[in-house]
Amino acid sequence: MTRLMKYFSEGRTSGKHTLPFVVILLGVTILASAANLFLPADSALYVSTYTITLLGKYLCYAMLALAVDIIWGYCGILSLGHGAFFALGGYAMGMYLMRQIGDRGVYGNPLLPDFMVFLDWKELPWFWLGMDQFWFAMLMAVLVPGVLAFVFGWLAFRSRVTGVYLSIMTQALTYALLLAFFRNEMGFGGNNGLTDFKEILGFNLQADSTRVALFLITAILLAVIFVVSQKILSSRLGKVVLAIRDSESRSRFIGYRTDRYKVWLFVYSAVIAGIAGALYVPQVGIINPGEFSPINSIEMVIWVAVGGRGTLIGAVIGALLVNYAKTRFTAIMPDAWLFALGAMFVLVTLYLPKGLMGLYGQLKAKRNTVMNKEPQA
Amino acid sequence: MSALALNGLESTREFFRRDQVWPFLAPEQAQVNVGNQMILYVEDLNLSFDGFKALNNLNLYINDGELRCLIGANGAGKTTLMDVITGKTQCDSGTVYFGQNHNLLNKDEAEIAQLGIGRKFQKPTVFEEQTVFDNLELSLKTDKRVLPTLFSRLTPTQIDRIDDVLKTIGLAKHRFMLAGALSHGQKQWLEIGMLLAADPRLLLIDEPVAGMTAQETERTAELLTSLAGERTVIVVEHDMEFVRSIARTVTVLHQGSVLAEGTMDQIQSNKDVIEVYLGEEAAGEEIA
Amino acid sequence: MALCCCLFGLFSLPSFAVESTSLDPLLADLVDAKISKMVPILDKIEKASDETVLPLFRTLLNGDLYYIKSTKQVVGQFDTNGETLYKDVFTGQAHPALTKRDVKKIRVNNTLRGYLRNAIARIQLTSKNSSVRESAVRELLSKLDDDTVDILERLYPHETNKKVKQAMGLALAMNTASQTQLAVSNRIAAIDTLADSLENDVRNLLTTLSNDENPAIQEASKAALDTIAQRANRFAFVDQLFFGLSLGSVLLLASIGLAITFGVMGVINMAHGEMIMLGAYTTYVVQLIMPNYIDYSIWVAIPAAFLVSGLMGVLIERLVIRHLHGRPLETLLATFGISLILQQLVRTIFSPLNRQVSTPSWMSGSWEINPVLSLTLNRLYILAFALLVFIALVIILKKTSLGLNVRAVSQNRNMAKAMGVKTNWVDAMTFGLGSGIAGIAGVALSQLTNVGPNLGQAYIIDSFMVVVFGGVGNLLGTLVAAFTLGIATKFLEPTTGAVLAAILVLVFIILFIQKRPKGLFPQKGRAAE
Amino acid sequence: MKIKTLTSAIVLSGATLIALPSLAAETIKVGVLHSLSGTMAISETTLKDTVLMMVDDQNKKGGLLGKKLEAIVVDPASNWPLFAEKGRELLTKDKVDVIFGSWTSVSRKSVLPVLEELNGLMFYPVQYEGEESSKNVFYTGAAPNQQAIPAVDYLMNDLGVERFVLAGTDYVYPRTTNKILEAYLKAKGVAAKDIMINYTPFGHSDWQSIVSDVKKFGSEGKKTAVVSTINGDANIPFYKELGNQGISAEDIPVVAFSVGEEELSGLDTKPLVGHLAAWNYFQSVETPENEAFIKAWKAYTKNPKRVTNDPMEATYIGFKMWANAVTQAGTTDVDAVEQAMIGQKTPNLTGGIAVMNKNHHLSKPVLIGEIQDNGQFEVVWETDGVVAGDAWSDFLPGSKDLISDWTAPIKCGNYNTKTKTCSGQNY
Repeated sequence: MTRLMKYFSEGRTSGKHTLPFVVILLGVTILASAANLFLPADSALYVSTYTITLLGKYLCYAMLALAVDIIWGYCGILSLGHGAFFALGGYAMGMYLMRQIGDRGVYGNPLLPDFMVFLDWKELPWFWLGMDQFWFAMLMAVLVPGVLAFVFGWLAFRSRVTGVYLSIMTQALTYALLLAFFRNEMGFGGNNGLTDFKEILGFNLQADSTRVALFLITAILLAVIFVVSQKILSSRLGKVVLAIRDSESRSRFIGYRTDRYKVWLFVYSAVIAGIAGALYVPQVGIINPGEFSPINSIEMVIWVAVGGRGTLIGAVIGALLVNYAKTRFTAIMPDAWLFALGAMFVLVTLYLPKGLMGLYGQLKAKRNTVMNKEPQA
Repeated sequence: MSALALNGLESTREFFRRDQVWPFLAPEQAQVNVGNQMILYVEDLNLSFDGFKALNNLNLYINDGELRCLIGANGAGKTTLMDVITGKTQCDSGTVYFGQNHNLLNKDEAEIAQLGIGRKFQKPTVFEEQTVFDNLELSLKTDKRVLPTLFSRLTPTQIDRIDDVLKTIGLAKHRFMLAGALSHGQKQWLEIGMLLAADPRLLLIDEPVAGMTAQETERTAELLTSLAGERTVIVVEHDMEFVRSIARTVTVLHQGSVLAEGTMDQIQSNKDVIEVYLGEEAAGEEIA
Repeated sequence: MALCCCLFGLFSLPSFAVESTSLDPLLADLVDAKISKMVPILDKIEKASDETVLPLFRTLLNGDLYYIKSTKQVVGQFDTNGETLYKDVFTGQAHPALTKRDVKKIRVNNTLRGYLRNAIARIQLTSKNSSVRESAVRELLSKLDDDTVDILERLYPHETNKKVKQAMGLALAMNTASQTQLAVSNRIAAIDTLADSLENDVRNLLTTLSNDENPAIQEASKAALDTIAQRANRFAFVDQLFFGLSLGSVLLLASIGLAITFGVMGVINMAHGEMIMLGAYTTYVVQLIMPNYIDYSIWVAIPAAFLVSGLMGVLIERLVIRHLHGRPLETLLATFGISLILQQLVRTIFSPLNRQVSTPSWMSGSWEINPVLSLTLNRLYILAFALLVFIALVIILKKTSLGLNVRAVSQNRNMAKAMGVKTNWVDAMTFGLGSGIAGIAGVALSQLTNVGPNLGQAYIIDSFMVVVFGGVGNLLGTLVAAFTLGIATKFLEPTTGAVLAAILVLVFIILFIQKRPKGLFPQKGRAAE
Repeated sequence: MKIKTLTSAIVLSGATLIALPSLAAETIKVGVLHSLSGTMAISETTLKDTVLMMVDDQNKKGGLLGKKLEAIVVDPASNWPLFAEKGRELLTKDKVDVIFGSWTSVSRKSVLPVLEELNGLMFYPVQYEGEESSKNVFYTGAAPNQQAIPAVDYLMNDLGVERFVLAGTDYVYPRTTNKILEAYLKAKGVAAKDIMINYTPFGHSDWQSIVSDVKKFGSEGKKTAVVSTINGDANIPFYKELGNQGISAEDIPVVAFSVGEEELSGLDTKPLVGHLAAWNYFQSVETPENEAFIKAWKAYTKNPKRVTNDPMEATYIGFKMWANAVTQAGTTDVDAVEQAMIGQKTPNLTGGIAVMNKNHHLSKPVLIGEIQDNGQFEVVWETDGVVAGDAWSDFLPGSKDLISDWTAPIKCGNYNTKTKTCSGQNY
């Protein structure tokens, strides 16, 4: 029994998933990519570019789910505003891609993006400067979400805003950004956002090879982030984080500055979200304020809940399954998919508080106990 | 106008005082200065929750290495006092010094804990989702800033330390059990163990034997008495038997201030104590 | 309207014979005329008669004037509870035989309507009802052509009613002021009298006069304008304040239910918005059931909505929330799922299109305090209503046994249980109450905004902001927060624009919560932790 | 063990995706890309039904090229990136021959790159801001010069309006339209101080202060009108506020570009009688085609109260033209159909003939209607003859030199007549 109990304490078991996960993830992606590039379109095993981009999108969501899980599942901070960090990362990438269009926009203006031309703006707003440099844009993609997360977290955690209040505040944060980015004066293309991208680092975004490359990069980065996060969370810092989740005051009384731990974890998570956003945009081909909408942020939480929070693998699986289900539902029964989605949320929270991984754990537990019993009998 | 000038002058003087260096230049004194045997100074402490005076001009001095028992009826301010000492709640007025050089009132829980003040709560609070071992590992006396924690590894000495703590609290064979799965008494022990692992100068222990069996209680008594000497221990307890068994000095709190102080016998013979605290017991005896 | 047409019909009975004969040819022309050619004809008609043509003009103005295809005879169409019937506009005598097939509408457009309104006003100058006369005069201020002025000058001496006389005086003063051939002194005198009127037309006249070639006139009118401007500004401020209060009342209604479910029970009810939506749809259904009694429909809708949303609330509590006790963050997820389901439900039942909820006559229009300040009735009522609901709720919580139980459970569930409070029952009731009030809010909102599946989404975030800002578990806090935010938004809007105002308010709340993590009115003592 | 479950989890999801779509060559596939859930469902479900009705209708007539038509409906759920994804799904998995879809500009912009990459064909049935012309899209809704400009002309000439309030929701359509109108009005000699521009967020519901501002602005002597590009949901509270603050159509007429019969069916129009809307179609227009269409629609939806509106007519015309073009080209091949489309003629439901021009925009009549108390419009003014849709506005500095011409030799959506260049084509 003791062995079992020990076995299921988080932070130890989830470590066991790392290797198989990485292997499968990279295996599947490489196979899929190869199938897309080297097989003829009529072959039975051919993977259409549609599927590739779809999978690419899912992986971005998986990364995002990871980010949410790290702070919610491990540190008990329920952020309803992670969509904001995701979108900010996305916008950074979007601005870069926008600048790459150069004079190939419909108005042929070498400097200004089309939406600025027909709202007849005269020169580029300052925050668009430098965005034509890939490295700079990518720096922004992680820096902007990171800094925002730091400022917000620093304020919130130091003044000990916790639980529901924090969740609502994060929601307010993303909602405010949503409204802000809708404004055309902001210079982010308003409701239309940024779209009609042409190429990235000189590679044509519409070429299959580019898509596959993006897809692979996403997969690899996901694997890397997964491993790193796993390492962090199974270090002593990971234990402190769990401690904070389970009893923050206790952790303070044994001498941990919990607010600092929370801030840095929040920043880390936000940065991951930013990266996910940056990878997401070139693959779906558009970024617009819709990504900031609070509903999206709630959905992310749901992915994690479904997969099983407190286990990284759970977050990833949750994201993949829910989004896959969504795609299928919208195709099969468009009118009813909200029912299904809604029902899923309710049932999971009611009957699978630890998500699918939790269920899997219970089943395993049962089997083992059964096994343990039999010899005695 | 001139007044202003004077003020300005005053403040500058204040700022350039000869007899002391600027606070930001002063060296960080990690060592607790226990020059005259005193480790804790609590002076005219006041605190009120909307109207109700939880602490009322409370004065308390604890010698280095002594074992002190705090008793008092519910609402006498025992727990509140501990809250103030450990930085959980801010007091309205008064001073709390740890040694002669650490003003606890301008520090937060974490800092206070790092100074070497350990606290055990009324109802045991341990990290239920983690193993007994992890619980102890977390409470070890180490550098507790973020990055060091991230890269820290368990050193053999630390492991040994954890092991003998495990022995002292008799949970050696449960080391890989989830803390949540322990019995109530065992949790109490684990929490004490967590204090030990941090080897503090001062332990504040709130009702250690609540919900313990007789022999568990006994062992707790032994443990606490053994601790005293190298460490300072303050125990809050309702169980008079237990108090009598460990106490050297007892302080009686009543309505937020010290009512009496002395050995158990002195206390029991003390008039007003009998009135306010043992009052009903005495009455009970008479009736019996 | 129909009714008053008939009234005038009655008035005109004695002189009727004469009139209609002289009018008939004109009416015939009217029927044949193209819309652009109608004004002169109407002019003739007006000249050729007196008050008796009012019903004709009124019916035409409302677009209720038809003519019988066969006989070219004009008739008015009246809706008397439900069924339409056609009457002679003068005699009010009905033509039961006529159906939609037999008649054709006489079209009107904006220009025509504008003309008719003035014509009616001119005629009404001689009306028997003083208030009618007054409004007639005010109506005419904008179009002071010579013959109007003549009429006024004729009537002015004989006018007995004080207010009407004042209005006429104003009109004449405007006339004198604008007459360049008159002596400057008279004109200035006139201008000075104008200074204490707030009528737009007066202000416009003065603005034109303020660059009159005569410097004296310029001076006078500038001075007059200033005095007017000062008063106008004061009223403008009141106006804005009212807007703020009104927005606040909406926020209050939307969030007060949440203040209970969230504040008292600690349940983050993401489906709260949908409770509001259900209330709005209930209003719609009620109006479907009683189409001829729209004016009373609201009074039926309020309890109905309370029941519908309340029961739904109880249902949700029993089925879902009960099982998530003490896991507030998970209630959030579950209720979010529920909100999705409810939305899709109404989409499938009522279609995704917005539903028409008509405003009772007594709620539409506005209360004209003076030409620059008028408060819209529906918002006034909603403001009052919001406060009533609030008070009622406070009473329920403070005075009733339910309230006692609720407070007991919210402060110490186990103790309450031990004391024999049926916590399950209390939870259900509390949640029902909160949801029911959300439903009532829905009734109010259905009068302001569109009733569609997304109605709830629009308010959920604001509601949470209000509750958190006010301090969870504190109704007074919610009240203060709602009005603070409402007024703040409305005073920001003119300078920043609607969008930026919203953003600034949000940012403010975020920062405020950093300062006061427990909101405006936090719960104190150990119980709060 | 663990590995197995994991594999199954991922592979399973992968596999079902990879499973090849059945290529049924027997039918001609018509993709429908309209949101059935989310905020835009309100407007778009109607258009979905319209397309389905047209497909039924066509099949009753024996389909096209001897094949039946098969409608394939997906739900982009008012989520803009999803439009691109679903568009790709329709084109690559379902291999549809044509797509009818999109309502908002952003959804069109989102799916556009996909259409151009995979050389699909889409019909876009909603009035929009112009400033676009893609080889793969046919725009059957009104361009600004087919709606806004005639409306303003009507206001100035027939109603003698001298001051204008340009009120809109803050997104690209109102922004562009108002830019165009501003330029146009100034060109017509309207002073800057007589133009008031105001933007509000989506679904704005508290119109008190804005309406009262309009009231003030209108009370300064000169005849004033509001030109409203307020988007769907926000309209109802806006009109309710107008009614309550007693702004009647005679004092300050409001002419709207996105308020049709459908929007009005959501509110009580008694207080709004006389306010205006500019469209290419009104349900109230009495022509045999229109009556037939309305009859068919009510029959199809089994709801005698259902109303028709302009985007429906646009869909109708688009579908008819596509059908003709396919028969004419004898194939559904996109390039062939695209060329065959140009010059297609179809009778409007409001009389007259709609023509598809070289710039993929239609020539249509422009009608202005007054709101009636029965939720319908009554036509008070219409252009004599049809107006040719203009892809690139002549009143925007950026686009005045651009033209669109998809016939040889130019074959360009944004041909700059000054520099004689065609920039940024994706093919």
